[in-house]
Amino acid sequence: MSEKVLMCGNEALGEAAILAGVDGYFGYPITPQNEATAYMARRMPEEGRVFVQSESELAAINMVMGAAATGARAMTSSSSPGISLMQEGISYLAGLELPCVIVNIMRGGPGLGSIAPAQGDYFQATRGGGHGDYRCIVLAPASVQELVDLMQLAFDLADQYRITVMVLGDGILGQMMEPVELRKLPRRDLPEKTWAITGARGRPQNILRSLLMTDNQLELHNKHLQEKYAGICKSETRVEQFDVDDADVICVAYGIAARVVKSAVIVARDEGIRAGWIRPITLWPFPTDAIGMAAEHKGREFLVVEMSCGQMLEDVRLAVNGKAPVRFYGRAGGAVPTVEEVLEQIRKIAPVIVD
Amino acid sequence: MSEKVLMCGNEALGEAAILAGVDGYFGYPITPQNEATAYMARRMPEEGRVFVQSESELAAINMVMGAAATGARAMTSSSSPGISLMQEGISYLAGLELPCVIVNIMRGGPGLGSIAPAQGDYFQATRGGGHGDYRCIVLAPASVQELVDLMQLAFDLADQYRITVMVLGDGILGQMMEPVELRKLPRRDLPEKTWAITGARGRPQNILRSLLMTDNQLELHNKHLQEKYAGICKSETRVEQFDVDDADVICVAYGIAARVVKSAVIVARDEGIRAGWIRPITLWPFPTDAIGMAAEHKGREFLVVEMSCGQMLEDVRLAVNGKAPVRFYGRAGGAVPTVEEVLEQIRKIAPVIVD
Amino acid sequence: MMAGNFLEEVIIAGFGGQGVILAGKLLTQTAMKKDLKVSYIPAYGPEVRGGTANCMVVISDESVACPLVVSPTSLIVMNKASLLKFTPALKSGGLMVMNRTLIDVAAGRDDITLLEVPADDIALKLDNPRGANMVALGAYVTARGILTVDDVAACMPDVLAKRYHDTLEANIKTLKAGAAYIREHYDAVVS
Amino acid sequence: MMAGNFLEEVIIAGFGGQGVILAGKLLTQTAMKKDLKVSYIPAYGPEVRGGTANCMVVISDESVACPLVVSPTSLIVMNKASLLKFTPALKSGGLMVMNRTLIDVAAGRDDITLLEVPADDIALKLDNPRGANMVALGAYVTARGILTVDDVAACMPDVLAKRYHDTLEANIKTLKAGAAYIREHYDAVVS
Amino acid sequence: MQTVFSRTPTLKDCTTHYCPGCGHGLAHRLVAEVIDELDIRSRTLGIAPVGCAVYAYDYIDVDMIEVPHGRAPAVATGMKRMRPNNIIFTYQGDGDLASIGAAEILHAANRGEKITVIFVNNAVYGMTGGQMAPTTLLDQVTATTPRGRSQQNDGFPLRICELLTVLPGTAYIERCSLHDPKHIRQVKKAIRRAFEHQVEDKPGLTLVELLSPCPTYWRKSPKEAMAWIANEMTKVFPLQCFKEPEKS
Amino acid sequence: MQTVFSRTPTLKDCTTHYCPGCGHGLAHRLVAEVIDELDIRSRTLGIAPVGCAVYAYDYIDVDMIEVPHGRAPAVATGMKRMRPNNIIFTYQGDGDLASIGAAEILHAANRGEKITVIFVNNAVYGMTGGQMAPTTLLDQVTATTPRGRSQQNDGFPLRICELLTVLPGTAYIERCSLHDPKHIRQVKKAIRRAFEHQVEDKPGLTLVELLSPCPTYWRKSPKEAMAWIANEMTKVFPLQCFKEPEKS
Amino acid sequence: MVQKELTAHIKINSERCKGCGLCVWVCPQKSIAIDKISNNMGYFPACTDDVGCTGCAMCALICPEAAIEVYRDNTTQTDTASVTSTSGKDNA
Amino acid sequence: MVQKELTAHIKINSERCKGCGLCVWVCPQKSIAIDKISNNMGYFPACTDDVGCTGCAMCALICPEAAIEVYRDNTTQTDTASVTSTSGKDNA
Ligand SMILES: Cc1ncc(C[n+]2csc(CCOP(=O)(O)OP(=O)(O)O)c2C)c(N)n1
Ligand SMILES: Cc1ncc(C[n+]2csc(CCOP(=O)(O)OP(=O)(O)O)c2C)c(N)n1
Ligand code: SF4
Ligand code: SF4
Ligand code: SF4
Ligand code: SF4
Ligand code: SF4
Ligand code: SF4
Ligand SMILES: [Mg+2]
Ligand SMILES: [Mg+2]
Repeated sequence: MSEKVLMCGNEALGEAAILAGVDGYFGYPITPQNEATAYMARRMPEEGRVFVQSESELAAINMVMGAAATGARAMTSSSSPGISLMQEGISYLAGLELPCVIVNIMRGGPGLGSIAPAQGDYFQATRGGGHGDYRCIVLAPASVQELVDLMQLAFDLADQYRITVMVLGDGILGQMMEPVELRKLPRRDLPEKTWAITGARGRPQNILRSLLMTDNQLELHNKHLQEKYAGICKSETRVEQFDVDDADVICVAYGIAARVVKSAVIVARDEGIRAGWIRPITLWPFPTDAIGMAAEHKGREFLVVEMSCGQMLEDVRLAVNGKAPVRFYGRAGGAVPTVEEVLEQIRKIAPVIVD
Repeated sequence: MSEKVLMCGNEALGEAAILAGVDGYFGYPITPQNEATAYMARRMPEEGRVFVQSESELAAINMVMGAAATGARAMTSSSSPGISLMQEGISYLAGLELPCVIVNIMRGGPGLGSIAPAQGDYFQATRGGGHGDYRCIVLAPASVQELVDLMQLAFDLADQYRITVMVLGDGILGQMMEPVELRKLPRRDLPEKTWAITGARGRPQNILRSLLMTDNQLELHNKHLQEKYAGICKSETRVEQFDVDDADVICVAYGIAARVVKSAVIVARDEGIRAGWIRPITLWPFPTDAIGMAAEHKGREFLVVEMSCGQMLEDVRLAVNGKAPVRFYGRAGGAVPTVEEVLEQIRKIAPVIVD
Repeated sequence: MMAGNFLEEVIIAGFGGQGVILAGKLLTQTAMKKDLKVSYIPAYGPEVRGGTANCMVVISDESVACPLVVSPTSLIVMNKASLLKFTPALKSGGLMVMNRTLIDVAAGRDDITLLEVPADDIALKLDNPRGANMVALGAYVTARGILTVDDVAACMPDVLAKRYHDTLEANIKTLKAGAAYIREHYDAVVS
Repeated sequence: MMAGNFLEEVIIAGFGGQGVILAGKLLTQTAMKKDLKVSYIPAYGPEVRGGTANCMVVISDESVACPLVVSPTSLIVMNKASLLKFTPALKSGGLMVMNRTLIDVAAGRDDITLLEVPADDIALKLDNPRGANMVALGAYVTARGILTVDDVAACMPDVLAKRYHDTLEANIKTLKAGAAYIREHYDAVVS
Repeated sequence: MQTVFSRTPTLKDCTTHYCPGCGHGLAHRLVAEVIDELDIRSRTLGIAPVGCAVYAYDYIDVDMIEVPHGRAPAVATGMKRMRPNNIIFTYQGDGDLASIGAAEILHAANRGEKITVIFVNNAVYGMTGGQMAPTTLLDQVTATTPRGRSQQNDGFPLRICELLTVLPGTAYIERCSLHDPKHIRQVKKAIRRAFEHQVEDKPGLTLVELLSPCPTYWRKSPKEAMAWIANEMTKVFPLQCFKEPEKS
Repeated sequence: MQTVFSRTPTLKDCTTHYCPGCGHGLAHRLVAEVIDELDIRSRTLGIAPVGCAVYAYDYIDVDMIEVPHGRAPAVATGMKRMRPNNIIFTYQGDGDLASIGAAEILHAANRGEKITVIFVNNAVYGMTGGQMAPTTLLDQVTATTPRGRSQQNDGFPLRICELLTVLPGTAYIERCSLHDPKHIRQVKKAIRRAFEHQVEDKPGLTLVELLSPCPTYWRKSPKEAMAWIANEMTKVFPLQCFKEPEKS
Repeated sequence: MVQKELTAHIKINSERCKGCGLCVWVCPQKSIAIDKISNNMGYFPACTDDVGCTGCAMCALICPEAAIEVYRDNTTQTDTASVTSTSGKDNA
Repeated sequence: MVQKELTAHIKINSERCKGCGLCVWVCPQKSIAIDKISNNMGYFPACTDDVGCTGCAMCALICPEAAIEVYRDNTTQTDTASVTSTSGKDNA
């Protein structure tokens, strides 16, 4: 086990990408993820790899597309407005089935908003802000260590499924420092990238295209994508649970918000309230089954906490499917819920149990 | 009542915008909405109004922003990939609360996809493909006549609520010709645009900004937006229903798909199947109450039909909230469901009632 | 004109340059002018030029629910590729107008009314080499009996771009030649 | 060192140029090296330069659930604006280190342990005019008793950028002066 | 008998989807010929535009990718940085390169990316039905300039070569024309020079602009279209080598 | 006593958020002075960039809007077309205008939009913490060029005036500098000429580039920063009037 | 058909040809014409009787469909055809 | 402080001043210095005793905070100050 170092999330995600063997980083500065771009500007050339500061996020995602098309591991990172500019590109990446990793260190919105931490891009990430039917795998780390580990998983998932993996954190995750072990995780057994465009030597030409105009090709392609997505749902859903079994109130939150909520749940238990906690680690695929199962238990209520006006809320409601009441507490536009605020909500829902 | 003329949807929407008093059209060519841009290129100067072919969709949405900021009625139109490029701009428009109208004549995706009709941008339109918590009003006409009427409503709604209104149709709606009456609808009583930037004469400077960094301003702004959105949900939800009262199976579809489904429902009734039909006209706000009420009736099933892999499906499931089974039939990537296919699905669900 | 409740679903198909789009619009416009409910959808293909073109016209006395035509009640095919593509979809009992000049194969259906019209030949004879579409339309209208060729002729100025109005007369003549051909050869089917 | 279960939540606040970010990182690094669980969040404000800066440090013997500090158990304030902003949030029974050189108002709380340290004066006297942060940190560490100034001094090279390593000695001296001040004036509170 | 001219192997043996007399077919052939002459088929990577030539990969038999409208130079950057030993070219129309993709070509050129750009200027948007392009001539009638392009409303024909020549990152910039056999030869030479420059791994971006006929949306016969290039287009877009590559 | 110099009314009476010695404050003042001198405050509409000057509306007392990063020229187009009698200006940094917004400025210029662009070139991204801008000099160290800007990896300093001068849609292009009182006077004159051109409703876009100090991310004292402009920046960005507006 | 000694001739792939007429236009020998019978795509292709053909390859050079091949007697050597394409050795 | 006949003087708004020192640098008369006492924002502002001030306005011209006003005796008339700002008549 390597030693722990104190590192901010933005730098740690860069180092994790290097551990994962990223070949090219393409990005454009934006707060609160700037340390990532700066870190890569320094580290990538040290590793003999490619760093390009693109002229825009639009260019960045297209550079990623080009790099990924050659079979290289490619990534970009940005924050909310920059990710919005990538939506056309992301839809193309989905259509072309090119693997890559996009980091979104979210800030307050809409518009220029603020540089304060937020979780307002959940819909964009999980539903596809671009056009057409497609999905990205969305990973939501809650600590710098988890960020380091999930970044590496992200590259593997991307290659395994030929898919865009988005790592979604908020400004705090990017800025905060925590001790991390920069451990290199074992790489999955991955398929060869026979589809990559590298020069048609000794094989027929490879074509990467998303325009499919004849013979129902595009519908077949969509079917193929949907099947792939279904497979990912089956195999790659991740969730963390805590004190759920006997809970009267189950809190659902992700990322930094989940840590605030966990503190609240711990205090609530101390107060004699049977609170539990579910933290989706993959936002897509969403842990629908875990939450659905938790909802089977009669008399339970759910509390969704987000740094947004209620976006994951919809996924929780879809998972619960009317079997239990689902309440919501959110702070928006860069504000962060406090332990005390969440506790207040928990107290409203659940009775104190005197054992 | 003025005479009916045969007009394709793309041209009709342009003429409707002119009836609604649009001051500026800014757009970039893309199939299958090109007739709209070409029509406006011809008609706007005839009316002494502004037509600009922008260098891109990115520029188009920002030109719309500029025009709207001066208090003018402004619009753009495009199709799926072009709308993806507008996502940052749309988030800004939401933050700035600028009224405007965006038409999306959807095509097959993801990526370049095809120019065939599709409904794969439902998530993008209703959840906000841009960053942050915001909503656009989304109108989904099902005929050229309704397109003409809703375009005019769109400008009124935009001005009344200082919001972006998106008119969502598929390629068929843009291309098909139907008889239309180019009737001018009465304009709503609208608030004065005191916020517009027109020159600070005799009043303090007006500032339109979305960067709100201090004193929780951004959260307050988000609260204000959410309240506005709640008000719109209360007042502006529109839905069409047909044969719902005694139905064993209720079909939900919008736009052109809804017309296919309606034909199927009619045939099903002829076959002795008690089928009904709900067509959301506003996709946001979604007619949650209408569908939720329909779901109260025991023993019913719902069938959602889309030209996508299942997007509105989520809204229907959220509205039904576990009270009834919700099934889905979709065609993707530019394919259109046929009456026969939908009938097949209806037959599977509902028994034939022999009266 | 047909009486009672009806739903006529037409597909007109051919080469890019054969004027099927115009024929479809003209049919739709005419039906609209006769206070029928109509819809019209052009198929826009991937090819810039060339390839096949087709359009879907729905005519009804009730408002048109589904504007898409999958199984037409009538089919006008101007070339072989279109015949091959659309014949299987034609409803049993339906009507087919086939451009015999360019189609040298059989329709292969005996459950339909087949009208074989040498559309290009007729047009060429009338010195209107691009008029095969009008011949076929005249034939269709006459056989189907929902509208008359005079109705159609009256609407031609609405649909033809102004700069082509000098061809009006020739086109009307060609249209009527199509009608005449049907009356001459298929009098039995004229409704 | 403190025994048993504990959760120390610190806010360090001051002017942009006062080195509160560095002090926070140093504190966090030291705690980490002593095998405690830690987290550190800098506040990044809208202003490019100037304005107030602050950071949140959490130290615990159990893994840190919530890294955000709303009600700190300890507060180090380097200027008046910070004092006014954060004092109300300090937990009852908490510890406050106040830079007396730049703050001429009272804390206004009698339910806390208040340490008034003339941080800038002390630093200036040691010819380390930018060392007020070290004075305050030394004072805090000494009073709080979770870590020692020697622990902190040992970690300084990890946190200070290489190009400033020539200031190590001066900074350690300044740090210890802060500790000494506390021992001298507030011996009672030293844990 | 000796074969004086035959189809080059890298041009696939199939019919194009282009209109009769369209310049894209010509341009494809010339690119394919150069690839074969330089013997670089198996290490060339192409980027198709969004425009009439979107199917370029159906005709040019090298590894290719189709990318978002206008972004080819950014994609090429990603590719070239990953695979500096491959020969990378973009094939872009005037709408693709000069309108929506203006920022990407400008910055790829300014960075001096070692890529080759084949820029097909037909003064119109072909694929979408004949709308105004940035390169549309003044007074030219298009679907979106029904009264002819007006300088006041629509601005000036944009001269890409002149613009990019200003940038030190460009190594070779030439404008040629496809309007007759003599000029077609010149086009081929230019394309060859551009590819050669890249093959020799010399610094800087190379770009060849081709004035190319779109008979369909110019509403001209193929012959008239060629004449229009010679008589009208070249007045606004003078044929010229704007920047000579250094000799090796 | 006579007032030789005082704060002009359109410059709001408040403290800026800029670093000591930053050029934005100077640029704001000069713009405000010109607005007052031309007596156009009540019909001037300003567009703030995304960059350090994002709060320009807090200082310049005219109607203003804040728009997406780089898109000010497109927004200005929408505004000017709607309100041709208003005076519209954008205020943009080098990242905003020359990097992400390259397409928008190029096309607004090419269309000859009747707007005035105040282009503040400080060779760095100030707002986001000192990253490389397109105008960063070779070898200049920034957050994203820790070893100095390398021509090979990062391309050349982009000269916007030289580029836009090529376009017939531009009417007046001048590069000036804020590095000493004499040059500040020249800046003011240039800004005045640009606005005057628009006030007289003459065709074409007007742009004034200002070499402007960012002491913070150049890691220099304000005085050193001024010297660096004079000694280094002007070598790469020569001070010059590239295009004279026609006399009225 | 006039019998004559062929020093050069061309081969037009009439199924590829779209009848654009550019070859007809550029042939210095007026050796090419447009056919009266359309091909399977519906186009009227170019045709030739090779009379007068010098093998200058102008036609092939301008053909957008690469539908023309040009052959010439080995002994003749004029300078017009500089566009012979080589097949890449590297097309493994 | 030396008493002298003032023909010109400046007024520095020391709360606005950020102590950048540019005015100190450009003053031809060396009439400006940086103060030793910081203002409320924490900056050390510029200060002057007006000795030697000619009213040339160089300092005002370069001040990024517009923190300096310059006054001059009506009778004196030098050419240096060409930057007097007018208040817009139109600020209704
Ligand atoms: C983002 C986006 N916007 C618009 C389009 C529609 N579109 C396809 S090709 C094209 C322009 C083609 O013109 P050009 O680049 O000149 O190529 P040409 O067809 O003339 O060869 C446009 C606008 C698109 N596919 N994507
Ligand atoms: C789409 C988007 N990308 C990136 C950013 C982050 N950002 C804000 S300002 C800026 C650059 C500022 O540099 P410049 O335009 O030179 O202005 P300066 O601060 O130097 O005056 C960037 C990249 C953003 N707000 N939006
Ligand atoms: S539309 Fe123009 S560019 Fe496109 S294929 Fe036809 S002729 Fe060529
Ligand atoms: S960072 Fe630079 S540009 Fe921004 S305010 Fe500070 S000195 Fe000015
Ligand atoms: S090779 Fe020359 S002479 Fe022979 S047909 Fe072709 S153009 Fe005519
Ligand atoms: S140039 Fe080619 S396509 Fe055109 S007519 Fe001649 S052979 Fe046919
Ligand atoms: S007005 Fe001139 S002389 Fe007086 S203080 Fe200012 S710079 Fe110095
Ligand atoms: S120039 Fe202005 S801000 Fe700078 S020191 Fe002088 S008065 Fe202060
Ligand atoms: Mg073009
Ligand atoms: Mg800058």
